[in-house]
Amino acid sequence: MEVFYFALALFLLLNLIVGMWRVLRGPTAADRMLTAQLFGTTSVAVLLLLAQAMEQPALRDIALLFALLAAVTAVAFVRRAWPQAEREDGNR
Amino acid sequence: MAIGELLSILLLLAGAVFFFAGTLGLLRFPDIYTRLHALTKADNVGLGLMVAGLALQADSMAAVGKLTVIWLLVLLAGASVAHLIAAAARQRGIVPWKR
Amino acid sequence: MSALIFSIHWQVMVILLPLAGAIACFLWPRRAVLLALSCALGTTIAVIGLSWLVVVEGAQRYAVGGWGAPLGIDLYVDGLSLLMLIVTSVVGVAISIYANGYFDRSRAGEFWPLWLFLWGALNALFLSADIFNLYITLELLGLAAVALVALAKGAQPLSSAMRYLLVTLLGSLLFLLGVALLYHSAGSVDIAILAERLTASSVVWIALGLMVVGLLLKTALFPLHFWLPQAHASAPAPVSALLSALVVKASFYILIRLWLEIVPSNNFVLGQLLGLLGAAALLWGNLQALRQRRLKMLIAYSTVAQLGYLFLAFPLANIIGWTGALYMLLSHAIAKAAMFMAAGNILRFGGHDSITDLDRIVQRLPLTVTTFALAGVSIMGLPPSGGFVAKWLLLEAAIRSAQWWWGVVLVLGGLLSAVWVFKVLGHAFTPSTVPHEVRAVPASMEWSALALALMAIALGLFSSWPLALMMIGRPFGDGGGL
Amino acid sequence: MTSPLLFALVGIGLFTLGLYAVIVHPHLLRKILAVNVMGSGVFLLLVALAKRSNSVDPVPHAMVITGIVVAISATALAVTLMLRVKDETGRAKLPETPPE
Amino acid sequence: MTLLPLIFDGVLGFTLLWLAWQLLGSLALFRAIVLFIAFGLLMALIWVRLDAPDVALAEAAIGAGLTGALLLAALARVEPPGDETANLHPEKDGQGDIVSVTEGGGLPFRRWLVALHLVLACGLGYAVLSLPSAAPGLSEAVANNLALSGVSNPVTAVLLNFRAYDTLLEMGVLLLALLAVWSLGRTPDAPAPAAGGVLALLARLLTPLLLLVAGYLLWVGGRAPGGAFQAGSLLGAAGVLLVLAGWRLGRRFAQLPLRITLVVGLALFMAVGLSVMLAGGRFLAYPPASAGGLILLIEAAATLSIGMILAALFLGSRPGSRGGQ
Repeated sequence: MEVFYFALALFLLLNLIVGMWRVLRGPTAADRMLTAQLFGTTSVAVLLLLAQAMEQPALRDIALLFALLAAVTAVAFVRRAWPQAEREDGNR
Repeated sequence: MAIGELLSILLLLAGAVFFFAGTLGLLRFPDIYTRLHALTKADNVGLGLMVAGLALQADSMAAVGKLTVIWLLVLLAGASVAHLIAAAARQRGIVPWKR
Repeated sequence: MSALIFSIHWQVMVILLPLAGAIACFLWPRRAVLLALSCALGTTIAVIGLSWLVVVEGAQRYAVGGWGAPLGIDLYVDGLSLLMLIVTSVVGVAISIYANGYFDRSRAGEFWPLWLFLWGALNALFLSADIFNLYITLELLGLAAVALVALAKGAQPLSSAMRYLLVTLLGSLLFLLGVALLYHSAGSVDIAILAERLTASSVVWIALGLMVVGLLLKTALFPLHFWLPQAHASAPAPVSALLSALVVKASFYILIRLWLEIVPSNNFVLGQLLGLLGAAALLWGNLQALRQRRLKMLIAYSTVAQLGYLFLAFPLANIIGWTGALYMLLSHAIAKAAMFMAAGNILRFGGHDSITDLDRIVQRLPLTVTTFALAGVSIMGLPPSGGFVAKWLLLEAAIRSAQWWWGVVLVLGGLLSAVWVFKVLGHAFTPSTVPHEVRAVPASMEWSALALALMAIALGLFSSWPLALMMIGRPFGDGGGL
Repeated sequence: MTSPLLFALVGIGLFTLGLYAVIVHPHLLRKILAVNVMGSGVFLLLVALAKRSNSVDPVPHAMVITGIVVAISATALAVTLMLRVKDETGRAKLPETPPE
Repeated sequence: MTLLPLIFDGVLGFTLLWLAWQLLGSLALFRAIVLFIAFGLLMALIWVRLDAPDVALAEAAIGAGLTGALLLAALARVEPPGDETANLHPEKDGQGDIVSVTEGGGLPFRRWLVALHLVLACGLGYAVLSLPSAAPGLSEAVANNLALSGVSNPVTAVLLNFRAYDTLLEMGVLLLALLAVWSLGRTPDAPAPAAGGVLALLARLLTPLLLLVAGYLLWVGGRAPGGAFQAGSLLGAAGVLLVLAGWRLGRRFAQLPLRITLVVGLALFMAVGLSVMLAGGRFLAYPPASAGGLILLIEAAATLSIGMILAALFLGSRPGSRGGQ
C-alpha cells in the first residue's frame, strides 16, 4: 500500500512540474498566479498521501495550513500586485 | 484484499486522473477563463476523490473530520480565488476567448 | 556586601537591561530619553558588577536555563569579553549623552530603542559561548545597525543602509553555513566543546573558511570594505561613532575567539594571509582617506585603515601580538568615537563637513578641535596615547617573532595617518573663502566627545590596568606573561 | 546516495546559486530573493544532515525554525528599505559607483 | 521496495534546484515571485520528507504564505504602473537568464565568478560527503532530558526550554525588525477601498478559521508538531488578509494598546526568565514541575506578538501615522 501512495504522490509531483510550464510561459500574470494555486491544491493532495504513506498524521496539519494560506497570497496578488505584473507581461 | 481497500484505491486513482485532466486543461486551454474553469473544477473534484479514498483508510473519526475540513477549505479558497482572478481579469479588459 | 553582589547574575543583567530599556522606550516614546539614560546607567552598573565578579573570582561560565552545554547555551566571560563589555559601556554612555543633544524630539523616539537593541546585541554577543547563539546576536546587531544608518534620511544614507543590510545578511549566512557544518562534524555548537572535539579535517577547514569570510565581510577587512565608508559616513554622527567604534569590532571579536579556540594550530598560511590583507587595508585606507574631501568620509576610510592593524596580530600569533591588537581595538574604539562625534559637531555647526571649508573653526569650536587633535594623536600612535601603547606592543611582537616587516607596515601606516590628521587640523586654522551660516552646538555634545578623546590619551598613561584585565582567564592560552 | 545526503547537496546548490545571483543581479528585489534562496539552502543542509542516522535530531529543527523567523524579519526590513530607496532615487537599484 | 521514496526525493530535489535557477534567472520580477512561492511549497514538502514536520509547518506559513504576500505587495510599489521609465522587457522564454545585466565587471569577471562558485560548490559538496555517516547530534541528550522539559514535543522543548535563550533573542529580532521598518517612515500604501463581495466574504470566513487553527497549533505544540511560531504566523496571515480586505486598526488602539501587544511576547518571556532566576534558579531555568505551564504562557504571549508583528511588517508603515493609519 505504501508503494502505491508514493507512486501516486510522485505522479502528482510530476503533474505539478509539468504545470510549471504555465508559470514560465504566462502569458498573463493571472495565468502564473493561477498556476501557483494549482501548486497549492496539488501539494495538499501530496501531503495527504504522504501522511498516509509515512504514517505521520501530523502532516495533515501542514495540508490544512496550505489550504488556508493559498488564498492569502492569491488575495495579495489580486489586491496589490496585479497592475504591475500585467505591465511586465507586455501583452494581454 | 478488503473491499474497502479496493474502493479506496479506485477513488485515489480517479482523483489522480482528475488532477491530470486539470493540468492538461491548464496547459492546453486557450485563455485565462477557460484555464481557470478547468483547473479549479478538476482539481477540487480530484482532491475530493482523494480525500474520500484516504478517509476510507483513516483510523479515527477525527482524522476523517480533518480530511473533510481540509477539502472544504480548499473548495472555499479555490472557488473564491478563481472568482477574484476572473473578476479582476475582466475588469482589466482581458477578452474571453472565442472560437 | 560582596556576597550580595555576587548573588546577582550580572551576565544576565548586562544583556537584559538594554533590551528591557528598548521595550520601555518603544512603549513610552515621549519619555524615551529619561528611560534610555537610566537604562544606560543601569547597564554600566551591571558591567561594573560583572567586572568585580570576574576580577575577584576569575572567568565565569553561566549555563542559561541550567542545562549547560552541549544541550543548553552557555554564557562565558573572561578578560577578553570583559574588556569588550567595558569598551562598549564607556563608548555607549558617551554616545548616549551626545545623542541626547544630537537628536530632536521627533527622531529621538526612533533612535533610542534601536540603539538600546544594538547595545543589548553587543553585550549578548560578547558573552555568548555558543556559535549558533552568536549567529542570532549577529543578526540582531546587523539589523539594528542598518536601521540606525537609515535614520539619516535621504538617497545616499538609504542606499548605503541597503547595501549594508545585504552585506550583513550575506555575512551571517556564510557564518551560519559554517555553523551547520561544524555542528554536524562535532555534535555541538558550544565553543569549548568544539575546541575539544574538532580535529583538523577538510570539513572543519571549509566550515571555518566560510565563517572567517563571513566575519571579514562584516568587519570590512580590505578588500571586503567596499560597503563601510559610505555607510559609516552617511549615518547620523552618533551612529557613525557607534558603527566604527563598536559594531565592526564585534565581528572581529568573534574572529579572535574562533581563532584562539577552534582554528587548528597549523594555521600559518591563513595567518599570513590575514596579516597581508591587514597591511593592505592599512595602506589603502590611509591613502583613500587622504583623497577625501568630506571629513566624515575621511574618518570612515581611516576606520578601514585602522581595522588593518587589528589583523597584524594573526601572523604574529603570540600573546604580545594579541594584547597589542586588542589594545589597538580599545584605543581605536574610543578615539574613533571621539573623532566622529567631533565631526558631527563640525557638521552641526557649519552645516557641512567639507574639509577645505573648515573656516578657522578652531576659534569657534575650540573644544571640538581639541577633541579631534587628541583623538588624532591616538590614531597616529604618538605617545602618550592608547594608540602608541598598542603599536609598541605590536612592534615588540613583530620583533620577537622575527617578522620585522610587519613593523615597517606599522610605522608606515602611522606616518600616513599623520598626514591626513595634520591636513585637517591645518584647514581648521585657515579661513575659508565661502562664508557659512553657523548653528550652536550643545555643550553636552562637545564635552562628551572631549571626554572620550581624553580617555584615549589616558589609555597611554595607565596601560597596566587594561592589560592585566584582558589576561583574566587566559584567553590567549598559556605561554608567559608580558 | 541516500535522501538526506541528496537534499544536503541540493542545499549546497541553492546556497551557491543564491550567492552568485546576489552578487550579479542589480535589482534589489532580486537580491532579496537570492538571499532568501541562500538561506533556504543553509537550512536544508542543517536539517538534512541531521537525518543521516535514524534517530531524528530535533536541535537543528529548532535552529531552522529560528532561522526562518529571522529570515522573514530581515526580508521585511529589506523590502521596506528597498521601497524607500526607490522613493528617494527613483530606482530599486544601488548606485554602481558611490559618488565622491 | 525502497527505491520509490528515493525517486520521489530525487525529483523533489532537482525540481527545487531548477526552480531556484529559473527564479533567480528570470528577468520578469512577477514571474520570479510566483516561482518563489512555488519554491516555498516544495521546501515544505522536503521538510516533510526529512521528518521535520515542525519546520514544514513554519515554512508553509511563513515561507510559502507570508513572504509571498509581502513580496507581491512590494512589487506593486517598486515599479508602479504609471512609471514608464521602468524597463519593460519584452519577455521571451529562455532569454530570461542571468547573463544580461550586470553590476559592474564585464564578461571576464562573470566567467571568473562562475568558476569561483563552481569551486565553492564542489568544495562544499566534498565537505558534506566527507562527514562521518553517523550524525553525532544531540538527539540522545534531548531525549534524556525531555521528561524534565515540561513538554513532550522535542522541538518545542529545544525552542522553549533547552535553547530558550536563542528563542528569546529571536523574538527580539522580530520586534527590532518592526522598529526598524517603522523608523524608515515609509509612506503608507494608498488605502485600498474596503472590499466587497467575494473578498469580504472570504475574509470574514477565513479569519476566524485562521484564528481557530492558530489556537489549535499553539495548544497542540507541546506534544505534537506546532507551537508559537507556527501559530503566530497564522495569526499574522489573518492580519494580512484583513489588511488586504481594507480593514484598519481603529485609531484608539493604534498607540499604547497596539504597542503592548507587539512587545508582550518578548517582555513576558524575559519576565518569566527573570522570575525563575529571582526564585533561586538560573535565568530561564523553569522548575520541572511548572515548566509546562510556563512554556504555554510564554508561547501564548509570543503567538500574539508574532502575529501582530508579522501583520504590521506587512502593512509596512506605522498605524496611526499620517494618512495611512
